[in-house]
Amino acid sequence: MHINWFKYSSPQTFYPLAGKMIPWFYGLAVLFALAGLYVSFALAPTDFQQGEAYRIIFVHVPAAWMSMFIYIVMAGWAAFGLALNARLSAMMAQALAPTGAMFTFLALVTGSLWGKPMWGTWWVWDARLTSELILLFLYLGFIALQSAIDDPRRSDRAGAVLALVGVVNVPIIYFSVKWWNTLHQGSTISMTAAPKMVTIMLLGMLFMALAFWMYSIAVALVRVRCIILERERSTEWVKNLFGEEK
Amino acid sequence: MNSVWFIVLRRELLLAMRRRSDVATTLFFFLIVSSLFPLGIGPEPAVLSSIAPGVLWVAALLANMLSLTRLFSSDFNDGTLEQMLIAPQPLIVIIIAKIFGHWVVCGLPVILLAPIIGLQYALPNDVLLVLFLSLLLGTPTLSLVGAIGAALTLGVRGSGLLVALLVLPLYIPVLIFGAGAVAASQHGMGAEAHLSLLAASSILSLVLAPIATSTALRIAVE
Amino acid sequence: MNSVWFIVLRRELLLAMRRRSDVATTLFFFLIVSSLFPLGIGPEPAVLSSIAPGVLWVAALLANMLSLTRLFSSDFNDGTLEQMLIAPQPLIVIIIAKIFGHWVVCGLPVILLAPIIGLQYALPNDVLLVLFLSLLLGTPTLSLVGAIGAALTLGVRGSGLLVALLVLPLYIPVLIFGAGAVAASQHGMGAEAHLSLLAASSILSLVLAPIATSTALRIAVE
Amino acid sequence: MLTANNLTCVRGDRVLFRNTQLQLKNGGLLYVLGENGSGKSSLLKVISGLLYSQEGEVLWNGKSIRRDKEEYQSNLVYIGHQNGLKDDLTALENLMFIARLANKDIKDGDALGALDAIGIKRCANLPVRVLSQGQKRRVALARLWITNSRLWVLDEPFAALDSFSIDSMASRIGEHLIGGGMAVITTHQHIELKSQSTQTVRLSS
Amino acid sequence: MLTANNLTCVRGDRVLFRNTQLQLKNGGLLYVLGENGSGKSSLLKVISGLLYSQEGEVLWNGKSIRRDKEEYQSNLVYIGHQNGLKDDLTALENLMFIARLANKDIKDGDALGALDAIGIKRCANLPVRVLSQGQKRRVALARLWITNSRLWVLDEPFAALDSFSIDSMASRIGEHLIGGGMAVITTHQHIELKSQSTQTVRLSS
Ligand code: HEM
Ligand SMILES: Nc1ncnc2c1ncn2[C@@H]1O[C@H](COP(=O)(O)OP(=O)(O)OP(=O)(O)O)[C@@H](O)[C@H]1O
Ligand SMILES: Nc1ncnc2c1ncn2[C@@H]1O[C@H](COP(=O)(O)OP(=O)(O)OP(=O)(O)O)[C@@H](O)[C@H]1O
Ligand SMILES: [Mg+2]
Ligand SMILES: [Mg+2]
Repeated sequence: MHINWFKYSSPQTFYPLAGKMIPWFYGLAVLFALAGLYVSFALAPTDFQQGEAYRIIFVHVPAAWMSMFIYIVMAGWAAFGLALNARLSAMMAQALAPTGAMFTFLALVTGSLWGKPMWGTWWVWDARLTSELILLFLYLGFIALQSAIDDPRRSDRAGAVLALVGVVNVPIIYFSVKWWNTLHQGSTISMTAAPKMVTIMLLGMLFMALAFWMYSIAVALVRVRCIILERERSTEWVKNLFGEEK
Repeated sequence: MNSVWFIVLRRELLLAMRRRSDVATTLFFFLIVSSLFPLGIGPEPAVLSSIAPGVLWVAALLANMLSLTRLFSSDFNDGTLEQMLIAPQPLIVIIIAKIFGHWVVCGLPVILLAPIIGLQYALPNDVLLVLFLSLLLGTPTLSLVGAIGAALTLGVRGSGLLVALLVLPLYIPVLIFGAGAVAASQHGMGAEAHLSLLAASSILSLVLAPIATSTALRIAVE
Repeated sequence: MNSVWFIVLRRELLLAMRRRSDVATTLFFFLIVSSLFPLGIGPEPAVLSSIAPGVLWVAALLANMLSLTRLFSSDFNDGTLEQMLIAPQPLIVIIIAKIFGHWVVCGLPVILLAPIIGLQYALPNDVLLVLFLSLLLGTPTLSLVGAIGAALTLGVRGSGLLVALLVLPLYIPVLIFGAGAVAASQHGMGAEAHLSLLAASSILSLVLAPIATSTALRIAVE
Repeated sequence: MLTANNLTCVRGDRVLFRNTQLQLKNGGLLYVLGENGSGKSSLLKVISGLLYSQEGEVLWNGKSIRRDKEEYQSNLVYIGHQNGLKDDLTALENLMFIARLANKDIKDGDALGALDAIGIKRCANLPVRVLSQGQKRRVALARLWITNSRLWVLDEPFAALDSFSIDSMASRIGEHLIGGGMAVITTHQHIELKSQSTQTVRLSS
Repeated sequence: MLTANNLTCVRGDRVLFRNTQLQLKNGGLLYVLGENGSGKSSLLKVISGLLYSQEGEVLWNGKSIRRDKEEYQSNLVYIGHQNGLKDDLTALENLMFIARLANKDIKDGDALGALDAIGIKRCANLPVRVLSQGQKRRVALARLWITNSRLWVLDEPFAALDSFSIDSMASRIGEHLIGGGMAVITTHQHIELKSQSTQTVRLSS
């Protein structure tokens, strides 16, 4: 995402550019994933407490990181779109949301899968878990709102307002949930069950995070291309495009 | 007779498809409401599982009730209801089809999701089964009775206090038996008595509610 | 400026008087949700009073949210909203007046009723006072934030539940601090920290929410 | 044959009409005229059985319409001020539903033909929500092209229509009347309709 | 003076109008004509600042209406297809509210006068819910008797009205134009209006 968006901010010029970039990002994603998998399954040692189950961390933690990171990026695009009336950035926000929701869901599922052997339960109302769940709701609200409005301009702008309100609220939620937990209860099970981070594990998670990141970009670009086609279907250049391909 | 049933049902489902977000939203609403309680009450699993029956049932009831308010209002506002009243088809059948469509779209998903949320409250499997059954047997009553309320609120304005007084208390027995069934099985007692009461009330309301609803609708249009 | 505030507020209150049932329904809803739990959970005072803060706060929050969905929708459907948008008056002031009117009609009665219901849960007097204060300071945030959701979903299919999906996650901090305040005073700790956080969030949302709402309304009408 | 005896309708404190007599034979057209608020729509609703009249009865072939509902209602088309369309369904879907509700088993093709006749075939697959005022009205009126009901009760069928659609509506009503149908119509516009016999009821407020 | 340059409005896939130019001087009347669905209502909404136009701008005395909102909006009356009335309030209460919202500080007496002028003083204290179609429309239009805004934007003001009210509306609009006001009007009926200068924009679909 380090492209000069201003230059390519017209959907028409961006469409072919995105088409060219997609394979590269997919390629990078595969490379990083291979490296990450190698590190995490071959190099990283078996944990003496948790056995092999702990390896889920290599999916869980990067997914959790991405879930939060993508929300901020998405809100950024949305704000940009609302303020400058830039169509393409609104489309980017729309394209990112499903991926963000997917990673949030992945973090929740892997966490629960991990929680069963570790804590003996699928779910506890812990601060981190709770705020991740709320993040999922925020994503779903955004997606539901956008899909409920047909008019693209309106759905972009309404989605942007919601994303901005949500982004103001995310830190508030995060801290309130933390305080809530520490304020009223004795100890439930906490994250101390996690193993000490040896460097090799950090490396593995890093590679996986990079892989997820590249994958997110690639998928977002694919999706934004679809959105562009759908929205601009009545314009000349889209008609030409399909005229040529046939 | 059969065919108008299908036509109306088909239309309800078509409308639901067009606004898919409605269906999804019922589910998420249920999910969110049932996650609000732990946030308000605190995360201790023992407390949570003791309130789980009440919480899940209230959440299901709310999800059902919220979506019910729109059961007739859009048909009323755009004039479709008038057309239904003067159609050469039995009104009762049309009404039952509408209620059934609503239940399929808004009730069923909640019933299917509830056990999964029950997991969050650390309910054991047999209790989850009872939860599922109690919702399956209880929600039809909610939809049917709610339809009366929805029809009454169409016409009666101002004096709608009466409506609230009439309909909301009718929900209470369902809640008590429903939550009671789950709580009973939680405490290792049989839930059959509760469940059969729920079933009985569903059957009773299937017989009576559509008649009351159709009368209320005629009044509303006049 | 002041005067349009009063004009809009007066109209909101007048409308509420005309449809008293709306107000009554909110109250009944609150009553039923909060009195179901003692029925569903059993009469043990220790359990009841431990869940009281959460239950009462969740009930208040849901009651508030349910009534919010109608905040703008009737103005939107009959064209009054268009007139408000092109009135030579600051839209923000109109919006604040509407929200305030809504709070007076739907929020205030719940706030006043809550301590009475708290008695059922065997809460002592000082805790009841904190409950009252926490609701008084917290519900304005709910109304203000809820207005954004109501405005965003105007004219959107299935808006009732969608608004819940959008708004409930945003309500969570208020719920946590509100229920937290009551719980803290129950455990003999000071509730000031929580209460001042609630007040701060009300002020913050008083500043930000009307702006977001007015943007959302303009988007809705376009 | 539609007859009505001594119809009296009171709303609130006002008597809208009193002792109104109607008799409509095959091929007959009945204009209901009057100022705004004089009770035209109310009379049409009474005739359709939607509104209760304090006194008097409406008879279809000599039988009270409250008694022999199904027989009457399968011979009736009523189109009121409201269009009775669902915003989220397309024009075609709306028309199909309304026709099927009236017990007509029609095909997509017939419905498209009806939409074509009133000039909105192009909008057949648009959700009604995005249509203009007049286009919505036309969708509601399109059912007159696929019905074989004998009695048409139309409340201001010409309002909001442009001149092209007014013409096609007028000729469709004429066709129906020539074919022996009956129609009860209110309007504030002066539109020529061909019929075997035309009566006028004038309500005053 | 109202001017508009190169207005273009796209809804869904359809271009409703493209490069429309308008210029309306004091005392001028602009008819917007066209078939159902040709975009008349959309154009009126763009002029009122309710709808966004893909291209072009509307100017009031040379200043964009999006820039100098308050000045423009205090000179504007817009009455669309929807009446903007609350069913549960009385006709009088509705009229008072709408007038006050437009910053006019009127008395009950003035409002009653306006209702009288359009012939529904009798319904002043009835809730709007029980009024007939045409009576509701009249309540919405009554505000034209108590406004001193310069620009009136009226979407089918004559639809659903009876001939008496059409006459009073027409003479009121004439008065406004003679007094130097401006009006933008759509209609499907042919009503004579007196004005210093009349223009017509014809939209085609
Ligand atoms: C549904 C359940 C779970 C959810 C929603 C969840 C969520 C999260 C989130 C959001 C993070 C990123 C936090 C950050 O980097 O600041 C995270 C990190 C982590 N999670 Fe989970 N988690 C869940 C279950 C678990 C379980 C069961 C374990 C292990 C017993 C676990 C171990 C970890 C570890 C070790 C990290 C990285 C710690 C760090 O970077 O500070 N998680 N989780
Ligand atoms: N989302 C959309 N997709 C396709 N078409 C749309 C959409 N929104 C509006 N339209 C079209 O735009 C036009 C809107 O017309 P408008 O309401 O301005 O018509 P009008 O000239 O006022 O007609 P009438 O005389 O019937 O009031 C209609 O033809 C409608 O079908
Ligand atoms: N509850 C009530 N109290 C008093 N008057 C009522 C009540 N309900 C209806 N009315 C009056 O009954 C009349 C109903 O008129 P109706 O709708 O039949 O008129 P209409 O002739 O169709 O008029 P339009 O030409 O405007 O459509 C109105 O004058 C209305 O004020
Ligand atoms: Mg009428
Ligand atoms: Mg129009």
